[in-house]
Amino acid sequence: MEFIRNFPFFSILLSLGSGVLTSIMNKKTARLWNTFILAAITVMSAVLFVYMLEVGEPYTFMMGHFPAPWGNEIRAGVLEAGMALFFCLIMLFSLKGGQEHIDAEVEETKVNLYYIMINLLLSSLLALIYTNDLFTAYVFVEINTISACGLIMITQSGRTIEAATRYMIMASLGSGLLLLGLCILYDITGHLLMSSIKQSILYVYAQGTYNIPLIASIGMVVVGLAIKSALYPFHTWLPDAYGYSTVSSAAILSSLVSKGYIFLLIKIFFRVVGFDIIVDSKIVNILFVFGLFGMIMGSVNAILEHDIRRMIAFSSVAQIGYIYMGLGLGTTMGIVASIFHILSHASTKSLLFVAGVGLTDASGGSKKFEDLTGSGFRNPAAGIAFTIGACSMVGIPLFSGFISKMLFAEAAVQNSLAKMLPTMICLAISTVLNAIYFMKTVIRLYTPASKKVRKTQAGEAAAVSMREHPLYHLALLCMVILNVLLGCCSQPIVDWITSGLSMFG
Amino acid sequence: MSRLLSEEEYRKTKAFKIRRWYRGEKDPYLGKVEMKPQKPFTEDIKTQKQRIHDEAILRRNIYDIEHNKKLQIFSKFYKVVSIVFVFTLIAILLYVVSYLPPVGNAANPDNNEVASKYIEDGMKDTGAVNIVTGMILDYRAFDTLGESNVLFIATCTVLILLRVDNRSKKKEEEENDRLYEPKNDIILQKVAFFLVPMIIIFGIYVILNGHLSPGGGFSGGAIIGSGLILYVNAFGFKKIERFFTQKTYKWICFVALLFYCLAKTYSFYCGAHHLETGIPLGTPGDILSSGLILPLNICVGMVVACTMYAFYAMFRKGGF
Amino acid sequence: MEIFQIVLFIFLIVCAISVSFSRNLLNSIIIFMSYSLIMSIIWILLESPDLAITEAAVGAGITSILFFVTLKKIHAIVAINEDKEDKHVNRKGGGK
Amino acid sequence: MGGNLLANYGEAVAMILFGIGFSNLLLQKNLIKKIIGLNIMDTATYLFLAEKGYIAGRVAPIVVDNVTSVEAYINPVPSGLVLTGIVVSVSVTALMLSLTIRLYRKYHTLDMDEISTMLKKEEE
Repeated sequence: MEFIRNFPFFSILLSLGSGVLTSIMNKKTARLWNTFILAAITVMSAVLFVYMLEVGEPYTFMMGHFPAPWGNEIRAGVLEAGMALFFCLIMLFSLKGGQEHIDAEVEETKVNLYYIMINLLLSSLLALIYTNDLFTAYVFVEINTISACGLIMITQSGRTIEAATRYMIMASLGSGLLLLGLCILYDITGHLLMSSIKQSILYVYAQGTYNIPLIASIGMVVVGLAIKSALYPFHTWLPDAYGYSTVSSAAILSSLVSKGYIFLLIKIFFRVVGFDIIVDSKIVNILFVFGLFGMIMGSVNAILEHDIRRMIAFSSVAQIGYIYMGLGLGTTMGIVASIFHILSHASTKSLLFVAGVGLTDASGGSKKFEDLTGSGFRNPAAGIAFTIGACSMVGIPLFSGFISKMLFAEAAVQNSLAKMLPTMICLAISTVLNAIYFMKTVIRLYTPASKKVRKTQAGEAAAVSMREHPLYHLALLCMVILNVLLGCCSQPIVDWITSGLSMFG
Repeated sequence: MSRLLSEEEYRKTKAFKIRRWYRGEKDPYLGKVEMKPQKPFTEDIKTQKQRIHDEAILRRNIYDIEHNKKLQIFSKFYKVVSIVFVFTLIAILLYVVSYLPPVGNAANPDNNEVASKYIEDGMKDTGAVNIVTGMILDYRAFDTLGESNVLFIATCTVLILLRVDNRSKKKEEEENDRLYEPKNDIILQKVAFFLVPMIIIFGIYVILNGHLSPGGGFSGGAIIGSGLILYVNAFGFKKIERFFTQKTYKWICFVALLFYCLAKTYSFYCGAHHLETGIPLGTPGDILSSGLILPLNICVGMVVACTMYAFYAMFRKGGF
Repeated sequence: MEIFQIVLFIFLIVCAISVSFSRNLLNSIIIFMSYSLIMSIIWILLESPDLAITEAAVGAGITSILFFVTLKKIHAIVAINEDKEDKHVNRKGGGK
Repeated sequence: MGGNLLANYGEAVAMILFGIGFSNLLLQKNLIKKIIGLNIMDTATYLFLAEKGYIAGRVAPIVVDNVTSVEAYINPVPSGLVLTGIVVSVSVTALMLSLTIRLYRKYHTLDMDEISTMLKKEEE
């Protein structure tokens, strides 16, 4: 066995262990150590990704001395390795982009606790990506939830604590349903390992004795994960949580945490139940409807918002609607589009959050639109980055958002008329709505501020220069490059996703 | 009733005293135990008015029917929808249950080769007599590693929320804590004096016999933790701080969890590469047997005991 | 044995419902404690002593203690606030 | 309707309890009661799992007298899963309770609706 094959295992255990190690460190060491670990795991994932592209075959890795149905297992393929690499990169950029805010907003003695949360969040995301066992997935979903809650309430204002409470209530509803679904699934198949469950489900489905429990359990798992990833009617905690927590938390939460659950859901579709049974069971249609609702309603709410951070948060609701709509199309093409949208949304949303905080800093810390007038001149780098992010969200060619919208449209065209028509209409409406609120913001950023406003702000907000915040600008640059890369070299990425999905089965 | 003793001598005996006490002729504590009459609760009229006024404003703001009509309609709608939803959920679940395989039947799909392998080879493979312990700490150890990290991260979030680092605030919290906890309760202290050692010894027994009898690291740790909580309640934080402070807690947790992670990394690595771990399994049934399970149980037990106590202390006064 | 189990199940449901409808928070916490104890007895009947001992130590023990401490803390917060308000008002009154 | 509802009365009770816990979590205004509802929901799931492991006439999976035949013991897998689950639910409970204390310290109420109304007032 080649040494590279250990890397998924190493990266999960390394981040778990470094979480424990961080508990005795002080602020500075914790930050350094966390950066080092993140970089190391990024490098490992990159090496694994290249290796997997060469080998082109997934492999399983025993966690312990006992082979498949008895012991735990993790599994790595092209898609998993790429996802891990991508998640690590996004996490690294958003942490570095918001570094100064973490130092300023988090209590001095509690900074190392913040890095514990980050480490354990990373390990749980990696475990969700790589795991081949449903119960392990449940345990790490819980770690993910609790650490996300920690990230939300780290600033300890009344708003964030309230948002964290709402989040925990919603998340525990979701995990209750998820656990019950897994229990019923265990009851009718007798396995917890994904590949073994798939075999016995095929057998059970052919026999037809337990079809009703099977469908019900799949439904519960799907609904549980949808609640956890803030699909439209369950999004009430989201705007407060993203709008008032520290900027790195908001970026990580919106671009990674909910995506981890969605990736697990895709994994369950392909590796546990089998895509044909899922499509047969009509559960995808429910997801489709809710996804369409989310696309429209999220954008409408975003237009009504007067706070830039909350506006970006509501835009997340709309984008999660897109992803679920793609899952709901019920074709492999739709899933490919959804996975591409996970990537594109993650890179764009973190860019928007980080750029947005630069703009609000240049406007005296106010997040209101009136105060943001002309801030694009005061902090030019953040202004340009925000404009790029907005263009990507709206779907202008060259940027990643355009490709994902095109993929969604392609997937819809291949579908039956009943799904194609609503998809196309909603895509069009949602794009127009997106354009309205993002372009409104961009225009405001580049409207010269009136003299009155300029006078009041002159004292607090001097123009932000690049020399003072090198790390912030570097992170912005990296995210912009990632975004453009996704937009320009989309074909190899789509090929990679398709081949990864075919390895999933 | 004839008396052997004269009246005067009889008055000196204990029997007389007991009789008198029994009949309620004299209260033995009268004049010996000081009982201060409780200060009657009086409230200044001004503060009373102020409070009522404040409350009225609060109520008006919250239950402002004119302004909150939308909210009220929404809450009614929400109630109806959720009641309907819950009843549908229960109905669906009962419907599902009626199709599930019957309970207690040995031919159910979940009693398959996985369970039978655990039972048949469990003792040979892991060395643990208690198959459940062997399963969670050896066959499915990755889950359990995740589980102890769930506990760890929950403690971290509680620390974020409730730990008080500011010195003046700490003092304030301590004073408040003193106000609302009874101090030096003789009955409680006497009972705790006997009970605490027994609870802790029982907890240690449960941990050490985790691979032989029901229980294990988690339940034993919780028992020890409750023993510590009883101790604090009886004797106060001052006494426990002589041997258990936040620093001890931090180091115990750190060492135990790190050992856990390292041991499991080693055993996973060996397992995946089909190497021998070199840890003897011993004869099943002995205390010193079953390889890594005993040390892991001890680690989990220590972490859980400290964590439970830490939860309690954090909730009460934000530090210990 | 089966009748005993059914009786316990009925207890469970009664406990769960009365938790939802009891007005007093302390009452509902105590009812929840007894719910956990009944659950641990049921687990002994279902031949899972590991679960029973854990539930008795955790559900009926630690979790309930945490609930009690929370309740106490909340009452303490109420009392402290009233204290502070009193002092505040008294000082004002003294100034006059 | 399938025919096993009466045979599975234990599971039916677990499902009803799950529903009660779920409704508490959704409908109760008081945060502490919400948390109790969460606990009821979790234990109901564990009851369901424990019922799954039970096999009539067999004993707990602790080896006695070196008897290791399958016919002697019940299924150990659900017990292990429940043990893991209990730890998770304790952690979540502790976290939620500490959130409750912080919220009460700030807003002096346990009612989520009142808190959100106050937040709206604060904004204006």
